[in-house]
Amino acid sequence: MTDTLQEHADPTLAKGESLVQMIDVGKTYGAIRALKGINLTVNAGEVTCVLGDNGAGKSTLIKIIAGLHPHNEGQLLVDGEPRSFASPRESLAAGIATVYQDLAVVPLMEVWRNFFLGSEMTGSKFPLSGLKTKDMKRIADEELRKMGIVVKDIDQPIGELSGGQRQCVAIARAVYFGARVLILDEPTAALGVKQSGVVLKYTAAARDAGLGVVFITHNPHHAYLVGNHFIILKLGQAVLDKHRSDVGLDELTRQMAGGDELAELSHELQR
Amino acid sequence: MTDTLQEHADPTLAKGESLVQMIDVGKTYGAIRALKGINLTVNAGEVTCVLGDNGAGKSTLIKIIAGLHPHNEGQLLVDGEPRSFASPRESLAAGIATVYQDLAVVPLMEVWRNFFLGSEMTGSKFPLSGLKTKDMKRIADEELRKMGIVVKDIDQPIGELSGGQRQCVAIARAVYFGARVLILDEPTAALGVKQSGVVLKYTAAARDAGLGVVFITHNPHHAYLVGNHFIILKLGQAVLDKHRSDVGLDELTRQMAGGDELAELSHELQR
Amino acid sequence: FTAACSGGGAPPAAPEASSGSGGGGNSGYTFAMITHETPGDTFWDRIRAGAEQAAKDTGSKLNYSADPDATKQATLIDTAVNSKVDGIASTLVTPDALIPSLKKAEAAGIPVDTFNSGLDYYQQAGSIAHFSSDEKLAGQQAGAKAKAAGATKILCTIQQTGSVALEDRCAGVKDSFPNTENLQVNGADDSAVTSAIQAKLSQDKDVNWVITLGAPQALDTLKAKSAAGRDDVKVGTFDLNVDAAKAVQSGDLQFCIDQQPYLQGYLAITQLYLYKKNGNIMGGGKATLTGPSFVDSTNVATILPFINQNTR
Amino acid sequence: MSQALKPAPAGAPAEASNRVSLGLSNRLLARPEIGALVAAVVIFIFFLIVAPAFRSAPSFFTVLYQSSTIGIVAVGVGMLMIGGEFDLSAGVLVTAGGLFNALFCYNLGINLWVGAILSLVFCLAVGFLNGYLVMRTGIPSFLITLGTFFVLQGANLGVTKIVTGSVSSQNINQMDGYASLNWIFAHVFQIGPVQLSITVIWWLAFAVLSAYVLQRTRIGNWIYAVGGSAPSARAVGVPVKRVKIGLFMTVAFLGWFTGMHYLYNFNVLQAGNGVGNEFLYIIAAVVGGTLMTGGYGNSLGVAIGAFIFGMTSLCIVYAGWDPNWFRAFLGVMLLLAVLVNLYIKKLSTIRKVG
Amino acid sequence: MSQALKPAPAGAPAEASNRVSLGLSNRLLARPEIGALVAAVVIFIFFLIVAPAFRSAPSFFTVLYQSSTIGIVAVGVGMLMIGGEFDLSAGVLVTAGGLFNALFCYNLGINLWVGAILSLVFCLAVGFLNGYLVMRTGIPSFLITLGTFFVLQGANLGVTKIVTGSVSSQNINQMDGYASLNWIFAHVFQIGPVQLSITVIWWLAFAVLSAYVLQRTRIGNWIYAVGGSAPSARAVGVPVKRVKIGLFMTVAFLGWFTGMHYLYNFNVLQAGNGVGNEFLYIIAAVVGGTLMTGGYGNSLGVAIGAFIFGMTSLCIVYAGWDPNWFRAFLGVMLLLAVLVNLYIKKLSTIRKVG
Ligand SMILES: Nc1ncnc2c1ncn2[C@@H]1O[C@H](COP(=O)(O)OP(=O)(O)OP(=O)(O)O)[C@@H](O)[C@H]1O
Ligand SMILES: Nc1ncnc2c1ncn2[C@@H]1O[C@H](COP(=O)(O)OP(=O)(O)OP(=O)(O)O)[C@@H](O)[C@H]1O
Ligand SMILES: [Mg+2]
Ligand SMILES: [Mg+2]
Repeated sequence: MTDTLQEHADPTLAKGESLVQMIDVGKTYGAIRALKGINLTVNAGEVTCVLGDNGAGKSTLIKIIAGLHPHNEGQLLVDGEPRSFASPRESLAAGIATVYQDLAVVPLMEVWRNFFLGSEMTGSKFPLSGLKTKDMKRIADEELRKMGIVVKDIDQPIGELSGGQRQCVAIARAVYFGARVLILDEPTAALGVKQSGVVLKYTAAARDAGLGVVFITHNPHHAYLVGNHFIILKLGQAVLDKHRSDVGLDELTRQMAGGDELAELSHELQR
Repeated sequence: MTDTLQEHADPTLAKGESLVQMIDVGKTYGAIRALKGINLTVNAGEVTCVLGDNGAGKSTLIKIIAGLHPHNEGQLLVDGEPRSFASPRESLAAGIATVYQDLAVVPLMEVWRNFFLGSEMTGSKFPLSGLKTKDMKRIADEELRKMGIVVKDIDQPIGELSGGQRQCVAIARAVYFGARVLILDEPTAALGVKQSGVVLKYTAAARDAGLGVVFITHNPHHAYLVGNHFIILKLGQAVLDKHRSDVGLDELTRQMAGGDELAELSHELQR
Repeated sequence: FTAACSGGGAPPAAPEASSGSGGGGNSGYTFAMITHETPGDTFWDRIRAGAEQAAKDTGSKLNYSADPDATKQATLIDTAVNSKVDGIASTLVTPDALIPSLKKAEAAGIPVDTFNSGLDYYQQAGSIAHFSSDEKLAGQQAGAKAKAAGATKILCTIQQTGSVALEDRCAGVKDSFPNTENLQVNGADDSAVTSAIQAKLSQDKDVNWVITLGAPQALDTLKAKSAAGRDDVKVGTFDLNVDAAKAVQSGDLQFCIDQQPYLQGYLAITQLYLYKKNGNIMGGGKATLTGPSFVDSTNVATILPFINQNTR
Repeated sequence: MSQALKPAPAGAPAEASNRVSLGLSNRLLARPEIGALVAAVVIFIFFLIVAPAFRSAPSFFTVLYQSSTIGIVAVGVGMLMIGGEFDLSAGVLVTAGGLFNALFCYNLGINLWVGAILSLVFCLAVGFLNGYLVMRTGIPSFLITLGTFFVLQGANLGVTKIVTGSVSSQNINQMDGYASLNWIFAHVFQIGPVQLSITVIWWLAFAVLSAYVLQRTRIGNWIYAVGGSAPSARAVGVPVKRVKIGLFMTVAFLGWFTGMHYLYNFNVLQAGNGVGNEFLYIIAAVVGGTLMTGGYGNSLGVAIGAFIFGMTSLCIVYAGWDPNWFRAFLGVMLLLAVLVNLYIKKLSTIRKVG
Repeated sequence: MSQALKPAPAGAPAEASNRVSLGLSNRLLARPEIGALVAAVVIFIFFLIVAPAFRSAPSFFTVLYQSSTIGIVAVGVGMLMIGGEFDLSAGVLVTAGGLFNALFCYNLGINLWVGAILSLVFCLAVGFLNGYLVMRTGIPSFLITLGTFFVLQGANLGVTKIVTGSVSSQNINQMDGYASLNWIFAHVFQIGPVQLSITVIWWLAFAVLSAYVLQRTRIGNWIYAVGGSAPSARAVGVPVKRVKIGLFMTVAFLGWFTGMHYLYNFNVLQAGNGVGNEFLYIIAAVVGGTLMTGGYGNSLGVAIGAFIFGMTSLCIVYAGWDPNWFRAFLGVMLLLAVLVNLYIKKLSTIRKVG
């Protein structure tokens, strides 16, 4: 897996360079405000964790970077230039690969076709040149196995996989195609312990390969394991924005839970 | 919240009585085997945790109890009688409420309509009698607030909510309508720390109100906080089936991770 | 069900459609008739009734098929050729499209005659005989008749878009009475026809004559004109049916133009039979005209019984 | 244990700062039928300007009548589309229902009421069959009802031919029960200079009833749910099959009703009638804001959609435009109506909060 | 860091015990076109039995010809439906394309090739417009193309009427360029007793090409994706708009092609032709196993669907059945074909593993 990342990482990446920067970004959906005044920097070789309650605006934030929705306030700098992606295709072209919370798979299509969708391997540039079907199947199967997922038939429609299996396909795809920035929206939500571990390792490997990573999670343990920088959102605004060195796991957990803690809960539930 | 549960719980429930029992149940999807030889008992006042890797068959298991898919091997006993639910409606009628992994909401419909879908409050039994719209809105809003979720507008289509907010709606609905058995398929997957805590408390409250609970999760901590009984599935078969008294958190975690552990991982990732 | 019906409407059991077992016995011939009928039209129904009676009378078998789309009608002719029938009777509404297929029939040694439309082209199509009325001529006569009855402006309704035959009729009306306007109506919906004509009559007060191209539309027009409060409007129509004939009798309708579709169908098949059997040819090298003839208050009484039988 | 818990660790938080309460105008704009209403007003004013003949009460009532003949079935078709299905057989079912009544009673000499009721049973059976086949086989309703469309179209013609020897039914206006049935299905109220057809009243009544059912009853909730996401609806216990079959039967009922109108208004029916109307119903529903993919829409919108269609098709005549271009005008009007509809819907969502 | 990791904590696990490798027969059965193929064979045998006139090579080739006139456009419509959209304007666009060429060249006395190419440009522009409007406004394609359908239908009639004074184009078979165009679009090969129309060859060629594109190229992948889930496809970088507009233009191209065939085969065109054919294309696609909701289907299936339709419609004539019942037979055949299709698809999934 790490070799995959190293192979595909953009060789021009220099650790610490700013890949994506948000300046005072805001976003409204019609009459509903989802984000306001967000400042965020994604540096090469660092993991930026975005944390926060349900509905805080985390997914909205990354959808702006991924090009799914344009922002309507503030500035988005990619590689130092102001951009407003009109479509995810442009964002992908800038080396940004994303795992969406709702996964963005086409249920009726085969697993391997989903894996390569939008970035198919073809014989030549000619639009009607044949797909390298065999290679694509092999690679998709390999990458999934690296995550500990063996699908029963790589030709199966992805809609027939379990929730977690689908999530793994989406993650493996992003890891495979992410060249500069990797965005993961609650990647471990549906995953088992083993697969979660793999994803965390991937995240670390991506960081070590020099990619900038945005990692969204509800699990402060997971976040603290891999994160360099933590941002907590609340009702669309950043309420905490600290480097790893300035914040401990306990404080992070407390901030995320809004004062409560799992330990306290466990005490309450004790029988 | 707990009052909601107590109010709606079936008063005839006697702690320890067996509500749902599976005997040697198996299930195939066309050519794909998802479950084989499963034995499981859900007792009143107990939480049965179903754990396991992605694709292990957990969701399939609960879909059988929920009446979404019929099983094709073995026996399902509900309140001691052999049943094979033809539709979720029958299962609901037997007092079984379910939170599905894919949530089962209708994106275009308002939040409150989704909350009450299938169990609407009407003035009378007459099929064309008016809905108690005001009451339904109020109750839906109240129940969501109890979970710490304030939707911006209870008349909003549920498709516009964030992933976690939608999950909360589904959970609140099941808790509100579950009279005898409550089934939760990865309820905390998309939830923040606070909301997760609430869901765990709900689970405990349901147990204490005498309901039988089936709880699916990938988080052994969550499972151990509330569970009385643990079943680990692997490739469609049960590989562990123990009472809380016979298994510790450590063993549970080890079994789920297949030997690895988060602690070990954290060691690896240490910088 | 016999005559013992209560109620008002039930007719006495219809007389066996004119003297069943005709002369022919069983000639063993199979003839194909191919038209551009739009399904469910009374006019075509009568052509077919005539053809079927002729087949019965001559002891032959009739394969009837139809499609309003010229290209598909051509293919239907091909299927008749493939089926090796003994003769083909076809309408010739779009000569350019149909002649090649009819030529194929000729080449395969299958005699062809034509009817209803294509008066100027039947020889070119290799047809041995032709039975029709001249649509344009009929239109001209209708226009003239309306003019004589005091028309100041005529509305000509077309119930099907893009039909060459129907357009010809209205074009004929316009030839003899230039102040004529066409109106497209949806022939498959009587209420739409009624409303559209009602709208037209209230919009254009100059119109005092309506000529419809089908009998059902004429009856709709009667409804429309009373709804529009335009009792001054007079109505004439192409083609006939029972209710239209009754309306002529009661004076609500001024005339129906009849081209005797039953006769066209009957003659087309009989011609094929006689040609196969005896080499007979009708018309002496010219088309045989079956109309136009006018059904109005003067002659409706004599014709009505035949209409009731669906034979005129 | 409920006592052991702290009172409100996760209890009701304060009102979220960005919680929005929409103003009345915004709420209005968000309703599905508003777009159609605005489109209708725009087109109405347009035709008032270009078609002088339209500026009279009788003309308006003619338009209403025309709209009602489409609108009654469209109400059902709209509900069916909200429920996520199509019915292409609705147009010919209208004719089949009328023919059944006419042929049956005329040829057996039976009171028309008997035929009308048997015809209703027949139509409901066809609707049930449509729904049952769709639900049982999982084949899209487009295809199943295309099949019934063909079969009914053929049967209308074939049966009528066999029974009457011609392609239209006999005139039934002398038969028992005609007067009362005519009053119910085809009465015309003369109000001063204008003629109000009873079908207009029926049309509005059905639209209002359907709007009530959709918005205010449990069944309405289920209809939106099965259209919006049938698997989810099933998962929470909505009887999806029964709801959908019921919708097909509703369409069939309204088809029968319209068939009765045609029969008792014109006294005869041509066997080939009704073909093509199935699309007018769908157009009315969609112009009225119903989503083609199900789960969204509204009966009042559908009624307005039928009105837009009726108005456009007649006002082209009132305006005296060249009939050869009739279809082209209709197409442009249709597109315009849909675009206005869309624009209004956009308006309702782009207003920002501070 | 990659060295620091243990070799394979999460590496490739052993083959899952319940991993299934499907047998050849199962893989075959799972293909979308197999159901249609079986249905075609069943109907073929049925008609061989009941329609003696069908048992000859010339009859078979007439059926092929009839199928090809539907089938060429149906290939495009099938691809469009896989891409999740409809085109109701395809039927009249065929006529519009032919009319454009005929009227333009005849009345200006220009070489037919010029008109043919301009007509192609015109058709592609209509296709582009359809696609652009659908993508730009978000209005369902059903509605947009219904609008263009009406507009084209009206324009066909209106323009022809203005230019020629009648409702059909003039005969063009004496004009420059006729011979070569006739060969390309309407040549008939005489092979012994049978006549093979060149359109049959074109039809099969287009079907095979389209099957290749769909299954084996990047564009094909994108077509399935935009039909299966457009938002997901967009999210992973598929240019959804371009793909869909391209599909509309493909349909327009094939419509133009068929229009050329009609023109050069029959030398004249009626302005009212083509109405209703849009549904035949859709029927062919759906009978051939294409999913109405997009994302699933196959061109070979569509070709077979067209063949089923062509065979059924002509064999009813070969069998000499009463044409009054024609539609009813067609409906029953359609339902049968779809049911067989469904049954086969079920077969492919119910086999159990041990
Ligand atoms: N509708 C279906 N058709 C075919 N196969 C299916 C279907 N649903 C599930 N499966 C297969 O059945 C197996 C079990 O799936 P299931 O959803 O029960 O897993 P799970 O334990 O819930 O996994 P997860 O933790 O990822 O949700 C998987 O291999 C999956 O691919
Ligand atoms: N398409 C949309 N239309 C309207 N409102 C939306 C839309 N998408 C999101 N929202 C709203 O924006 C807010 C932020 O949503 P977002 O999905 O970014 O939350 P999140 O932080 O990702 O939550 P979660 O942890 O539950 O996934 C929510 O209140 C949600 O209701
Ligand atoms: Mg989110
Ligand atoms: Mg699951």
